Amino acid sequence: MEDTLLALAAQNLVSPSVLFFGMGLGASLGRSDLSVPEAIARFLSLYLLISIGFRGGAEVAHQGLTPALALTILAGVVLSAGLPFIAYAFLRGAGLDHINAAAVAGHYGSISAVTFVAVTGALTQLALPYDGYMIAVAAAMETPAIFSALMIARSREGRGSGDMSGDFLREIALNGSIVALLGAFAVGCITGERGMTSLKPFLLDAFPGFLCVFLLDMGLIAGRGLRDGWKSLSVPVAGFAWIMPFIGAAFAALFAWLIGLSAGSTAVLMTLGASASYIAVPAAMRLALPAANPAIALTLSLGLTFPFNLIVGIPLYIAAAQMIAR
Amino acid sequence: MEDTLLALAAQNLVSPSVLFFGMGLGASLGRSDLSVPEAIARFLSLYLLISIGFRGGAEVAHQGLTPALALTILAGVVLSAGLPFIAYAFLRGAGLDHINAAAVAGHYGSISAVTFVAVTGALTQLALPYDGYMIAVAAAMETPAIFSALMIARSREGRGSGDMSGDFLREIALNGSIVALLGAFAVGCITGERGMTSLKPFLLDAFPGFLCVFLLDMGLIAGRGLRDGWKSLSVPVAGFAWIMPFIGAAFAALFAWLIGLSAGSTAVLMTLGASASYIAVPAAMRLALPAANPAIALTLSLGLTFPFNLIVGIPLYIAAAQMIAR
Amino acid sequence: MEDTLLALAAQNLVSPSVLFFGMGLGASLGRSDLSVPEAIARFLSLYLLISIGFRGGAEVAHQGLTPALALTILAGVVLSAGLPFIAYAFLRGAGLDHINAAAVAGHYGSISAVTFVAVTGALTQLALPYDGYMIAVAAAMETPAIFSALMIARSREGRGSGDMSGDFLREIALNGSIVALLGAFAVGCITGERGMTSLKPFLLDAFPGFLCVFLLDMGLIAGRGLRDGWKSLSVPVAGFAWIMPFIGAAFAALFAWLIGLSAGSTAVLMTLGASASYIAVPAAMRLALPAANPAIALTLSLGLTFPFNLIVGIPLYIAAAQMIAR
Amino acid sequence: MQTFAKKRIEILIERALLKRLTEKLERTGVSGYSVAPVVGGRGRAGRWEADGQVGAAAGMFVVWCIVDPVRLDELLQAVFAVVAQQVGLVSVGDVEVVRPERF
Amino acid sequence: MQTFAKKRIEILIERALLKRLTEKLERTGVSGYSVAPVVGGRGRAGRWEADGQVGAAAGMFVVWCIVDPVRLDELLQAVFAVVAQQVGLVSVGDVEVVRPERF
Amino acid sequence: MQTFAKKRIEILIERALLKRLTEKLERTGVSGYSVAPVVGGRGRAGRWEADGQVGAAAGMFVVWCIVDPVRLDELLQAVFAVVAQQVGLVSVGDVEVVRPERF
Ligand SMILES: Nc1ncnc2c1ncn2[C@@H]1O[C@H](COP(=O)(O)O)[C@@H](O)[C@H]1O
Ligand SMILES: Nc1ncnc2c1ncn2[C@@H]1O[C@H](COP(=O)(O)O)[C@@H](O)[C@H]1O
Ligand SMILES: Nc1ncnc2c1ncn2[C@@H]1O[C@H](COP(=O)(O)O)[C@@H](O)[C@H]1O
Ligand code: NA
Ligand code: NA
Ligand code: NA
Repeated sequence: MEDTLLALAAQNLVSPSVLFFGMGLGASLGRSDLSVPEAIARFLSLYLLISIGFRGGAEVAHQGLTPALALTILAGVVLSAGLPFIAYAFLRGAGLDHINAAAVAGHYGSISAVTFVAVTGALTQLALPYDGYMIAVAAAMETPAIFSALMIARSREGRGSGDMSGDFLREIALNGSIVALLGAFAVGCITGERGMTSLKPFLLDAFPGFLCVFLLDMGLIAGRGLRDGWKSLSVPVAGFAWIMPFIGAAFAALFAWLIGLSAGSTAVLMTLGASASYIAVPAAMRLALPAANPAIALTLSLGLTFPFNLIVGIPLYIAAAQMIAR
Repeated sequence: MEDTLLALAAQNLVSPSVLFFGMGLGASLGRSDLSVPEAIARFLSLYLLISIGFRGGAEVAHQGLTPALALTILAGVVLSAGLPFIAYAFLRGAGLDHINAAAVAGHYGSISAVTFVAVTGALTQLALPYDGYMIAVAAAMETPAIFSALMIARSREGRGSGDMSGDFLREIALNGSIVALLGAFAVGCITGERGMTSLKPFLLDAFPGFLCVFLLDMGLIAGRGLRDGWKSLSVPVAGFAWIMPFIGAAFAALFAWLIGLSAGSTAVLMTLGASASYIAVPAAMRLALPAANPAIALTLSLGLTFPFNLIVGIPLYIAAAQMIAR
Repeated sequence: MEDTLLALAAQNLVSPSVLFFGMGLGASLGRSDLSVPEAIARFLSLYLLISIGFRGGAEVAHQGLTPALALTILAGVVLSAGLPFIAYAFLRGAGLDHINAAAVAGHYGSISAVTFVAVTGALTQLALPYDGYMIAVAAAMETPAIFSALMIARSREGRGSGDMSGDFLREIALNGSIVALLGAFAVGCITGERGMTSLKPFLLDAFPGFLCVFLLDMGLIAGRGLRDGWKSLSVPVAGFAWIMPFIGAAFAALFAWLIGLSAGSTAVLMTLGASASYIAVPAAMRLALPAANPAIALTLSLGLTFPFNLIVGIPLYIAAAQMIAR
Repeated sequence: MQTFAKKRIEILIERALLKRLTEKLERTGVSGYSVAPVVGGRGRAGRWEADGQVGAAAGMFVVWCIVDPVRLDELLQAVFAVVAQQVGLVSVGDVEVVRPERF
Repeated sequence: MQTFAKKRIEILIERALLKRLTEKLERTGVSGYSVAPVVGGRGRAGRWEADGQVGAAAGMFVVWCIVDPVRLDELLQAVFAVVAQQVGLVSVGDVEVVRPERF
Repeated sequence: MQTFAKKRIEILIERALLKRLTEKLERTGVSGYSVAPVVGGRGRAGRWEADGQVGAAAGMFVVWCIVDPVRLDELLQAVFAVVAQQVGLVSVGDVEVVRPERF
């Protein structure tokens, strides 16, 4: 058991995608001019969402829906909405100011799609099955955290500090990454096996390659963030980025146990709880909490929490999930 | 027969590419901020042209040229040059002004490469063979319509309204999409089997995936067009977008019958006749007929005719082709 | 022997990638508006470097390192540093002015990654093995030529003409293309077989396709260069572009023979010696020798030497290597 | 050619706020505006680059708008209603146009 | 530093017409011009965005040209010969340059 | 709204030199600058286009910087230290801003 755990951690550490992330990080910290054009980075992100969504949908078309789906989505929503309150309390204790603490808290309630990919990849390698509908759970966890962050922000400064107009709600609900993920999920559900056959070379076989380029880019961005952003971080706030994942994973484990999820799905839910958004939430926070400094949240979520989950967290969550799952 | 027809229509409707088009359309009508970067969209369009052209060429290298080739190309040119006159008469009857009617008519004489892909995909699924050189026919049909549109426009307003300088002719003949299509066709002809082996994973296997992303983008653009453009359309003009395809297909069927094409090639020629350009012709019309409103033609061809052909038209043309072909 | 040589030349001439280069060249000389978006071109170049580097690394993981590695890298560095002096003497003799001769000379000491790909492709087709670490040799040959060019430039004009600050050295050493190549090489070394399995569809199978699009783009750029740049070239200077490759290849052959490289590796080293940079060196020259006209070097290296090596040079170098190698 | 004096307002704005700004401009009834990409820069919040960015929060644009001088003040008010809190650098220059009826 | 007064002409133009405009500029003998992308905007013909566009008709550019004031009128004539019928927003501003011999 | 007169410096610069220029600007202590892409143009060195380019030498950018008039000269000196030898078109225009404390 422990052996597998260590072996998995070691193997994750030297997986091509983690190494490409490290290469980007190193290049960026060393001030190399290596870069991925913006249009390509946006395409890679769209590609990953479509691939993840489609595969989840095709999986559901194959497995059918289990009754646990509704409960798991509910658990996801509660986690996403609840974790920001805990994160906020932690961050305030660590000395971060009200508005920045609220903004960062929003990021940690939401999820990271690439971390989701990493855990499912590890599970596949270990031959631990998980439910295809977990991608729908991931989608459901994207936004509730945003509203919690706004509620926290308003609790103190009144109506002014958080815009919650109907326009804002529509923008949140229809933001491109959610539409791409759920749209591709729906296409996968509808076309099932047949769709998978025709799209497999592009969406499945080429996926690890595209993922490596995307992670190279994430490494470059994270390095840039760390280079400029570490000055605005105190040690306790930086510590948050490595402790909060365990808190999120623990609550997720509790819910998973209550629902009775399989070991694989438990590990996925834990990883979702432990991961932090760096694509969808930042935009919402700029709109709603413009006074917050976006560099703080990005440095924490992409520069610290993301690699931590990839290398240390995921093997731990999987090990824990195997012990917890009934 | 009818069963196959309906089944094909149903299957087309739930093919991943049509669903991705629908997803883009929905996202755009719902004002989501989902988007495909311009550089990616241009690359996808280049990729599709190269893939289509290369496969056509490799097919010709394999099958050899049949004597019908010259006749079929001639038929294509006559269709492309002739259909605009019919389209113009229709549109004038529907109340569109002279210059816009001429510009739209030019779009409907020309062809849509993605509609071509859709019909060949359906034929492959039905195991109905068609001639590889049909891609050369498609290329030949791209431009004659442009000149007809200019002649129509000039017929009334004299020399001023349509620029036909040598420069303009060169720009039309060497426009990027024709060069990419014919160039790749030539490479396919020359390298044949050997080229196909090395390029298959990229140009063939990944094709359905790239096509889905392209159609997602087309859906987004079509939705934007419909959102802004439907106000400038009267009901009769909108009706044109769904009736003109049948007129184009009928004339194409006649020519195919006269030449004695196979059922598959007949279906392809009908689809080419029925489809309308939304990539090559708009640029030519901006240069030659600047007074025309480009939004009208784009809304009709991409927003109405394109999905109509994909879902309703192609199954009908195939069914008709099977009855017609000798 | 001669037959194989001619057959290889003929086959190279009609390989899809050379044909796509020709198609781009033709389109560009004919003033077609065909173009590849800048973001895509930059991505393709990144992709090629990652793919080449990773495959080299995976090869080394598989074969292990031979003792000749250190010697071969040393030979590469000497070639890269030495050839510019010969090139400079040649160019001055051909009538080019001091500063432009120095800049062009720098390009010819360095190497072209795509020419490297072409020779390894031809070797694979001929079933002639070469060492995986040759990619590391290629990387080592990228920069020494830059410093030789600066030394040549300074020799006459004193300190002013070539900036050699620490910043400049860092920029050269960490330029994006070297980081991508060596980073991917390291990832390939570390992940070996396992990494190759997951990345094969993207980095290996799709490679010929991406290469074709890249070469189409290179053809477009080369055509643009030739169209605008040929006026600034005299006949002797243009002749340099076709004679210098033989000089570079000859010196490389000598070193290869001294080290005792296999026929395959000899052919690779000769091709590296014969090829000229058109990605990494131009940027360094703009920084260090701003008075040089960049169009001259680009027209020579991309417009003349690159296609020459692809079509004529590589078959000759392989034939010679087979005779030379012990 | 006879030319007429107009004002050119230029606004630097984050991607996340672009839509709000342009909708605001439309509501004030300007005759038109244009948007161009910005790929990097430095301000009080430090340095940034567009390269490699994926989020809808990343990136900036420059929006400019040629208007009649009499409408300038009204437009500035509208613009500052959107950019007040966030980054948004607003500057105004003088230009001459040939076809004054367009603005 | 001593500076010299020049004119800066700025032209918004559709992709389809860009080549004609720049060739026209070259024929008038300007010392140079630059082209930058525009990614969206709104005018009499409605709103548009570059994102996702594929056709050679889609997209706009802004072309600008710094010239000596004495050449302004001639250049405006040339520009309007190309943009008269189509979209093409032309505006002129004042700038100072340090190396006047370039223009 | 009350506005305040500032200067807008605009510099056309090659990709290879961009980093040097922005670092120089930062060292002079400007409050900020912005960078936008240029996709083509023509000058003494002939015509160029960004499309399809891959090298780190290919491409140009326009960098602009809004500064207080009193700092103009110092800034121009700094800029010309970088662009003197290479291409680098520098021009200065007048703008008005609303929040003068930012510059
Ligand atoms: N003085 C300036 N001149 C030009 N652009 C500026 C200036 N100050 C700030 N900017 C731009 O505005 C953005 C945001 O500025 P700030 O809100 O000060 O961080 C910067 O990233 C720059 O792109
Ligand atoms: N007043 C304006 N200020 C800035 N840009 C404008 C203005 N009016 C029009 N434009 C730009 O010019 C394009 C064409 O305008 P129009 O021909 O009026 O549709 C628009 O899409 C805008 O990008
Ligand atoms: N008069 C001008 N107006 C605007 N841009 C110019 C002008 N002259 C040169 N440029 C730009 O500066 C670049 C380099 O100019 P040059 O150094 O003269 O080749 C050109 O490619 C243009 O993009
Ligand atoms: Na979370
Ligand atoms: Na047609
Ligand atoms: Na060399």
